[in-house]
Amino acid sequence: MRYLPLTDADRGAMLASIGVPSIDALFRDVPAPARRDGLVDLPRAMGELEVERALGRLAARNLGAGSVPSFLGAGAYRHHVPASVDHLIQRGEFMTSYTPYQPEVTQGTLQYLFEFQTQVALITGMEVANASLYDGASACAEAVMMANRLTRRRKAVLSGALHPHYRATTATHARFTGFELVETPAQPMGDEALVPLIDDKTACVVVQNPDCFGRVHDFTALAEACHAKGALLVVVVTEIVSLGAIVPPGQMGADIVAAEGQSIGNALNFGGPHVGLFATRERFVRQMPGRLVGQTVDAEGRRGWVLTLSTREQHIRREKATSNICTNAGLCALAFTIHLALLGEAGFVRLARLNHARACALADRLALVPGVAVLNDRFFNEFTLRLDRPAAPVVEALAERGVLGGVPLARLFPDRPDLAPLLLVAATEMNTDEDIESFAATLTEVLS
Amino acid sequence: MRYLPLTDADRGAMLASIGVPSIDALFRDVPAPARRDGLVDLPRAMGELEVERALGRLAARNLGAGSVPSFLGAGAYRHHVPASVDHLIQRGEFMTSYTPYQPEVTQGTLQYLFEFQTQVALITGMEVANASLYDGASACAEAVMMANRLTRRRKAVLSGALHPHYRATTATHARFTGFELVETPAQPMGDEALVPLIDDKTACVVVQNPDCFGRVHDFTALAEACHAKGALLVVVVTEIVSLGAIVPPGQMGADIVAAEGQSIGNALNFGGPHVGLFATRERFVRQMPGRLVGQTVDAEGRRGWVLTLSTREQHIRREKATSNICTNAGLCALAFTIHLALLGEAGFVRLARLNHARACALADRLALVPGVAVLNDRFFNEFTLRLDRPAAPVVEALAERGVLGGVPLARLFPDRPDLAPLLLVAATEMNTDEDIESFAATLTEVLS
Amino acid sequence: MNDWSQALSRFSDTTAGAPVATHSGNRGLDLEEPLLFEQDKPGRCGVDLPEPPVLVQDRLGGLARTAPIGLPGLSEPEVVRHFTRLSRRNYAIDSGLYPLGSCTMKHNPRLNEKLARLPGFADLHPLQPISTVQGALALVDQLAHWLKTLTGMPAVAMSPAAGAHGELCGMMAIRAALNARGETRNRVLVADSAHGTNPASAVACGFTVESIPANDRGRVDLAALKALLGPDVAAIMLTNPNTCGLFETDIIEIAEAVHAAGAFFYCDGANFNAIVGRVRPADLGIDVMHLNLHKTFSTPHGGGGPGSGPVVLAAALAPFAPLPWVVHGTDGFDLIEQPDGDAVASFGRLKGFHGQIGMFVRALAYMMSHGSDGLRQVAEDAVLNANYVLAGLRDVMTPSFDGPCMHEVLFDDRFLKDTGVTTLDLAKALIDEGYHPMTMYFPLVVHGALLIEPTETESRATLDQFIAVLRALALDARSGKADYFAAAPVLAPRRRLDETAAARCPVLRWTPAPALRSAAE
Amino acid sequence: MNDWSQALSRFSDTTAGAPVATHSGNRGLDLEEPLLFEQDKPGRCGVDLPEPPVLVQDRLGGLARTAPIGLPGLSEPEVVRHFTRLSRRNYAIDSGLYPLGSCTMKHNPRLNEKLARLPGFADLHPLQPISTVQGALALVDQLAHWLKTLTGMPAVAMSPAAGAHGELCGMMAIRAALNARGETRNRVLVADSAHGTNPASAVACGFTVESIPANDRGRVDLAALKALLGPDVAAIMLTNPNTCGLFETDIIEIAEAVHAAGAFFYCDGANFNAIVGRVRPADLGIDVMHLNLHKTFSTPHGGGGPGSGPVVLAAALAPFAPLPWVVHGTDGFDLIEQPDGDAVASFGRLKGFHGQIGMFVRALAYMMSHGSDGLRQVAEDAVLNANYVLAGLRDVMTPSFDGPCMHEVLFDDRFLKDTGVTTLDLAKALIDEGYHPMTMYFPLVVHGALLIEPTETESRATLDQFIAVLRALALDARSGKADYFAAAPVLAPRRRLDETAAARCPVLRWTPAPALRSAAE
Ligand SMILES: Cc1ncc(COP(=O)(O)O)c(C=O)c1O
Ligand SMILES: Cc1ncc(COP(=O)(O)O)c(C=O)c1O
Repeated sequence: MRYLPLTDADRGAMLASIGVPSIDALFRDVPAPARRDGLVDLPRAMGELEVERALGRLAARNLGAGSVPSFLGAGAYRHHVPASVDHLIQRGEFMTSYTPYQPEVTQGTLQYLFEFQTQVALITGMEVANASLYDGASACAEAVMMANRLTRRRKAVLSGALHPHYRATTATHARFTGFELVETPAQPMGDEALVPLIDDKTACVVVQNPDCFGRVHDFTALAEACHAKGALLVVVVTEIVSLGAIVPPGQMGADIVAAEGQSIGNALNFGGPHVGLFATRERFVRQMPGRLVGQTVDAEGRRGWVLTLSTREQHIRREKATSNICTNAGLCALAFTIHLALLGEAGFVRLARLNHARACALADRLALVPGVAVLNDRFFNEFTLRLDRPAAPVVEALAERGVLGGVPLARLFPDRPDLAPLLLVAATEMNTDEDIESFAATLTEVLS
Repeated sequence: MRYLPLTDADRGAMLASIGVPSIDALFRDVPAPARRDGLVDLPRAMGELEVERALGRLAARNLGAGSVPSFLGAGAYRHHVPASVDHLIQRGEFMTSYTPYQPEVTQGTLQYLFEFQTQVALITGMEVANASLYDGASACAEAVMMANRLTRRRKAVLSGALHPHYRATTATHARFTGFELVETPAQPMGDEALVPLIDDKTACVVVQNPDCFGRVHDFTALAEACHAKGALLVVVVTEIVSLGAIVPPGQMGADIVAAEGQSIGNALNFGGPHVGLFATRERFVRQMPGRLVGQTVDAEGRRGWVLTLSTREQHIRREKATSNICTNAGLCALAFTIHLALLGEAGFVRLARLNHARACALADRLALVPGVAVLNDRFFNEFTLRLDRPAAPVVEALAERGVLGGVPLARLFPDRPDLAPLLLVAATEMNTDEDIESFAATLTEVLS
Repeated sequence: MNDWSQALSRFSDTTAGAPVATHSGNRGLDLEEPLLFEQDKPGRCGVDLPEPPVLVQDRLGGLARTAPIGLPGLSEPEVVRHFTRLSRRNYAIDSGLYPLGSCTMKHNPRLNEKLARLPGFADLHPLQPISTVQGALALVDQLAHWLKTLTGMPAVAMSPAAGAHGELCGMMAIRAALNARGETRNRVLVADSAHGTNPASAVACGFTVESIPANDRGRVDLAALKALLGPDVAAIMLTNPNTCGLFETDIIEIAEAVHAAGAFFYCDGANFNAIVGRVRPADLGIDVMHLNLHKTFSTPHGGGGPGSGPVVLAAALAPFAPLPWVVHGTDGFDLIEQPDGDAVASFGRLKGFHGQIGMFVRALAYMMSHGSDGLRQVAEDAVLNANYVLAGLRDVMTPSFDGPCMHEVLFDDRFLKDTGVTTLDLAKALIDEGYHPMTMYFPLVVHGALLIEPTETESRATLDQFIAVLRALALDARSGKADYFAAAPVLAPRRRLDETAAARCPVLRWTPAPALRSAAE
Repeated sequence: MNDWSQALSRFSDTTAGAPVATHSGNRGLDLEEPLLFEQDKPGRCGVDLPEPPVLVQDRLGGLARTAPIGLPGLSEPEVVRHFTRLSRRNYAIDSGLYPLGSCTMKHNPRLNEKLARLPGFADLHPLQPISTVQGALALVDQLAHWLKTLTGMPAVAMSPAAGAHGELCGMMAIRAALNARGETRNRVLVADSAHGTNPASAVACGFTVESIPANDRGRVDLAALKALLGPDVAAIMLTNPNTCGLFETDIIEIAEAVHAAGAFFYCDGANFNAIVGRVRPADLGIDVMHLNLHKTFSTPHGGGGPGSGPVVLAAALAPFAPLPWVVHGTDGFDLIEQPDGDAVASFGRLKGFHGQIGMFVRALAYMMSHGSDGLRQVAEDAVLNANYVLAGLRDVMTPSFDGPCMHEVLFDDRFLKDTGVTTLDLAKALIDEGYHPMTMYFPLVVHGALLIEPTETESRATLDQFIAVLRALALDARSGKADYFAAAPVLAPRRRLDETAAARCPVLRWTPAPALRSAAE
């Protein structure tokens, strides 16, 4: 087997120097009834070429989003990732190393995580960020639990325009750790009244920007209302590129930002792995979940980095830890760091403007399609359409015609028949004018 | 521009510290009539995404050999290259370094070249090999010129079964350096009588194994005949994998082996870059072309490697050099070294057996196709078919039906109408039973 | 005319106060690299994007960002060099032995990287119509089949993003099952040798945690466990093989006792590499177990993720598995994303979308490459390598427990007694020798733990050199070279770092002025 | 029981005699690595291939290989680690400044690597039906168009595999043109500052070579050249900008004189980076010039190739261009592979197949990325960076010639006079400082040459540090630190290597016994 360096000769000699007659002797602690002599009922070893063919066949049974005009968003966005990003994250020294527990020989990982933390803090407009969480949805749940710890309150108000997966993930944690969720119904039109729901039992209010209908909001007033009641404002961002174009949560008074970082540096990957971003105020840092890298000096006084404030973490505090998280999203965070380093201030802002411009072009074009109404007056790179019929079958029909035409909101809100005609569409720098044209033309055809 | 680190501010400051008013001042030595103020008439800068789209469109206008059943050989072979090979050769420290002139900081390149030289010597059965040449054809020409130097004779006898590109390349050099070539006509059947052509003016005889019709030969007697006349035997190998299955040239008495190494570690690349292998006897090494890496020790007595015997080379000997070659095929040689390291003795031999078995299966199946005769009784992974009509149009028809059905010999021997019905087909480990079946079926259809 | 020496001092910043052998602060191929933010040139950009059309009027609702962000501007060559240099300051499996106990740092095949990047997998949007992702769902289904077959369990939850996430998933399933039974049991018993995530995960599900003592053989003390069991115990959490590298010999009796008490048996499967293909957890009476695909099944650890932690479940827990579920529908595969139909009892969702699909591709490629025969060999070679290390060191170091170990071997620091050398010192000396240290001070059940897990992808020659080096170091320690150890490492990119200072006044991000100051301190 | 210490001695082999700081011979992240052949385990294999069917009888005509080959058996993890470790012992552009004069070591974009690997390019067989490779032929045609436009020349030969191969091609075209004219001219005049490949290539075409002296301004001595010209001169070979980094100011007069004498003007285009987009060689009277795509157009140098050396040709030489030719046919592109039709006068073939297509993809991607505007900027920034280095060092080192330089700057060793420090010593000291040395002792026209080519992809900050370090080293040299320089480098993976010993009794391959001996010597 190509991955196993030991030969039978090695095995024999090694057993001899261990002083046992056979490998079975080393498994003697396994209770007899649990010992299996035969092989489990699975295929035998395959060569690289065979594995490549088998998985290649599976891959070929999917419609790659890049192979057709594609306009899906709703929490995962198709952006262009420079080739150097994927090249660099595959350097063995990054990809095949562990969590940087030995700082003397993991300065590479530690320094980029410190750079990642700084980048996340900068774009969200927050003071500090951690070294990543699993994804945006789990980061949202962690944010609520952190707010509970900080405020010693057990009620969270969730906006109805929060991504349903984020809401569901948070609700799961609520159910098991026993905190209360107050949720407002999803409203594609009009502003929702969250302020009245805030009382002195409220740990936090969770909102999303742009929200799950693509609308952008100013949460400054909401932040003040929260703070007036001693509650925290948690702002979720599912399209991080938006922060190149719109006012960042920190500037609106957010206390915690929980975001999805996939848009920068990372592929869609059918939903994972992605990378959770988590930022907050400096004074809250000791209640923060996840790893933190800090700057220090070595025995010769040279600047260096280490994992720090570990007393928050499970491997030190065990049941008293701020979170159970251990492995997070290191390599996805690296991809994020590299891509954002390439973009820099100028590129990040331009990328965001470009996305907004593409979305405006798409909105203007689709508005001309009979049976289609654009609901948003304000959006970043994603907005909601109302069709003259249920959206889900329309999307199926579009797919049959080679267009991935957005996400029917029925998929995210199955319990809301009133949202069935709504279709969420996104545009990025990847969408050409031809893409937009063929989407509009095909949609016209399907709706006529 | 993403690849240019200087900003306009930098440029201004740098011009100032240089003490010139403008960049033009630095180009003042360019004669006025040759100075161009405007831009040349070519497109402006493009972003990565645009370039990817433009070249992606070009790539899409080709029929990738892997996308259909493919049976082409004739000097370039489609083999499976493990993913780790391409990963490792892209390590920046290999890919973006220069020829290892500074051994203290290029031991990586030097050590793998030393390993490459050893591998090439081992599989060809020769004493020493160099660090690569451009490709097999140019290596063949270099071999003849080296034989001329060694024997101080100026006549070379070329087998008619030598790959026509190799013959043409050698003939080009012969024309310009003024040595004589005696060429026998290509004979797909029967043995050619080379021995009578060897006289005491003959520097070398050049043969190929397997030859360009796919036949395998024993050149032991020919080697003796050469040596009896003081001539050298040059053996060309275009399918290096064959050496895992058949007696190597060294064992047959070859004095120089000039081979194409593409089959191991390298893609087809539409014909280049490939990698020329060059091996000979130890006593001839000072007349060898190309770079050589040798073992030595450093100031602390630690083993290390350096470029050696440079007194053969152009950068030292200038017009007296054994060859003008400088840049060769380093990274392709690395791919070769890694792939062969992965294969090892067991894998290399098995790969060769597998290729022979696939070719036998292909020959047996095609022999059943009406209008097709298999000419070879002996071959490695490639053999010649005689069709009942000209082969070129048949191959075109096959391509239209999605089969790359070999190389019509008319393409290699356009001046030989008698060879027009001949079709050269190869099979490797990449060809499945289904591939073979669809080739046979499609060929039957085309010929009926 | 510039004052060129500034260019030096700038770089000396990074080595302030230190006696540098060179003007640049570099040491041959060991190159210093400033932060991205210290290389900023306003306007410089490593990505060329077309100029966005000027919009008559944007639709940002007056929320256009006006304040600068503060991201540094670098060109592509600088970025590539920056991260190449950083990478060269890391140790990795690709560089050498990485015997970090409990982490299963094995070879990561590049084939798996290549396949995970096929557009048919990597370029799929999670919310594409189900009809357009049948191959991806088939992939999930196939991987699930492998995991169920290898563990003997009837069901598996695929969405957890890592081991700890899997623990959470498993404990939630237990809680949901208890709720369904109308039982409220709040106590969870966790082995004291357990990884920190175990108690943390239990607490994150609202359980209270009590620890189960180990006996002098490094296993769970069966009697003590039985004494702790009761009607209010929801579950026990054990790791098997445990973090001492030992198989829990009483595990079947333990399972029986736990089940008799009406509790569930959670097994931490981080050490599955020791038994894959040879022992099926189901045959041990385990009810639920997570698998770290980034350990046993070789998806790269990536310097801290991403991972993947599927959870295999007994029939009693299967109905409560988290969403989404991949099921066989009428035409092809289907995806249940809401708690209805078969999934009506699901306890809900743990993350966005469907799971770590990119990791699934890698893990399945790894499993197919090994096959049933190769995976069994994996367990045997992993155990063989660990015992070989034990045999090579038992006379110079102090193994914590008798008898053979499984995939990892645990030593404590008795052999360092009175040498003035600590476990930490020895580990740092290994760095100079060209090795990544073993896991230190974990598990907590022995003093100054040194936990060594070589994995099956290390050759005998590598182990021979490692053993020889550790033997030589043990000898050095006993021959009074304490100072040498206290100073180690001296050959790595950095000497020991001041972790206390880092925690006292945390600098968690770069900021224009302060960062420079603290660097110059 | 093993004698573990053997495992050490085995590794000490590689550092025999040396005082090693560690037992392993490793130094932190600087890891020793034996040869592949020293890691052999019979039967071990890093590739799993299916068992070939047993053939009733092979068709190898009794020539089946029987003798063992002697290739070592390793597993994939060992091979990946082996080459990862080797790579870490190299310096590269990705690591830092690589100011190797005349080599144009600029940034190699990864985009180009990605595109060259598209199956539509990489997985094409050179002899596929022309109808199935139209995109690839279009690629060659487009690249040819860029090269012709940038040089102002009407034709280009695409097949040469590197610069020297291009020189051969160019000189052959000249010879063929002369033959066609019925002239036999055998003398070729080559500038004495020319690269060694120039005379070597001329001789390889059967010419005799004479050298053209340089004047005290580092340019061709026009008078001397005119004196050398005559009816038997076939061509002159100049490099422009020349290898002193200077533009040949008299080049137009030179061209006129050469043409007046009925000879051709070959220009070595290795230094085209200095003028791309700003000067068209055609406007200088050049008849033929090769371009190193692996220099000016950034295809990776790869530690010694593969390269690509297309040759642009004046109308008088175009008909003789080597095969094959890509031409516009009736339906799409066509490929002329035989000397007939338009190509009847072609001098023949220089290599197998059509050229370095994989390099063409990279070069075209590079050109498209820069565009006409970016390429001009390339030349300007390359020249600016070189002059910036000159300005930063002119007062502490000795520039060989006055005035501004082009893309590279030449110093000689006068500033080291009486210091006991040589050009070589200074270069080796740069290695400890974390730089690749400049080109040394070339060109031959000055004493102890140091030729520095920063290229346009280096930032000002990088140049500032490089200048500061060289200034500090120049100071050290003058302040009597000759011993320090003589010992350098001490921080690289190896100290200076004994090249004399290597050449005296060459060990050019590993062989079981001797290699171990020589290693132990
Ligand atoms: C025994 C054990 N359990 C659980 C975990 C947590 O797994 P993860 O890091 O994937 O969350 C680890 C990882 O180190 C472990 O070693
Ligand atoms: C001036 C000059 N001419 C010619 C060459 C030869 O080019 P190549 O190495 O591509 O054959 C070089 C390469 O170093 C060079 O610097």
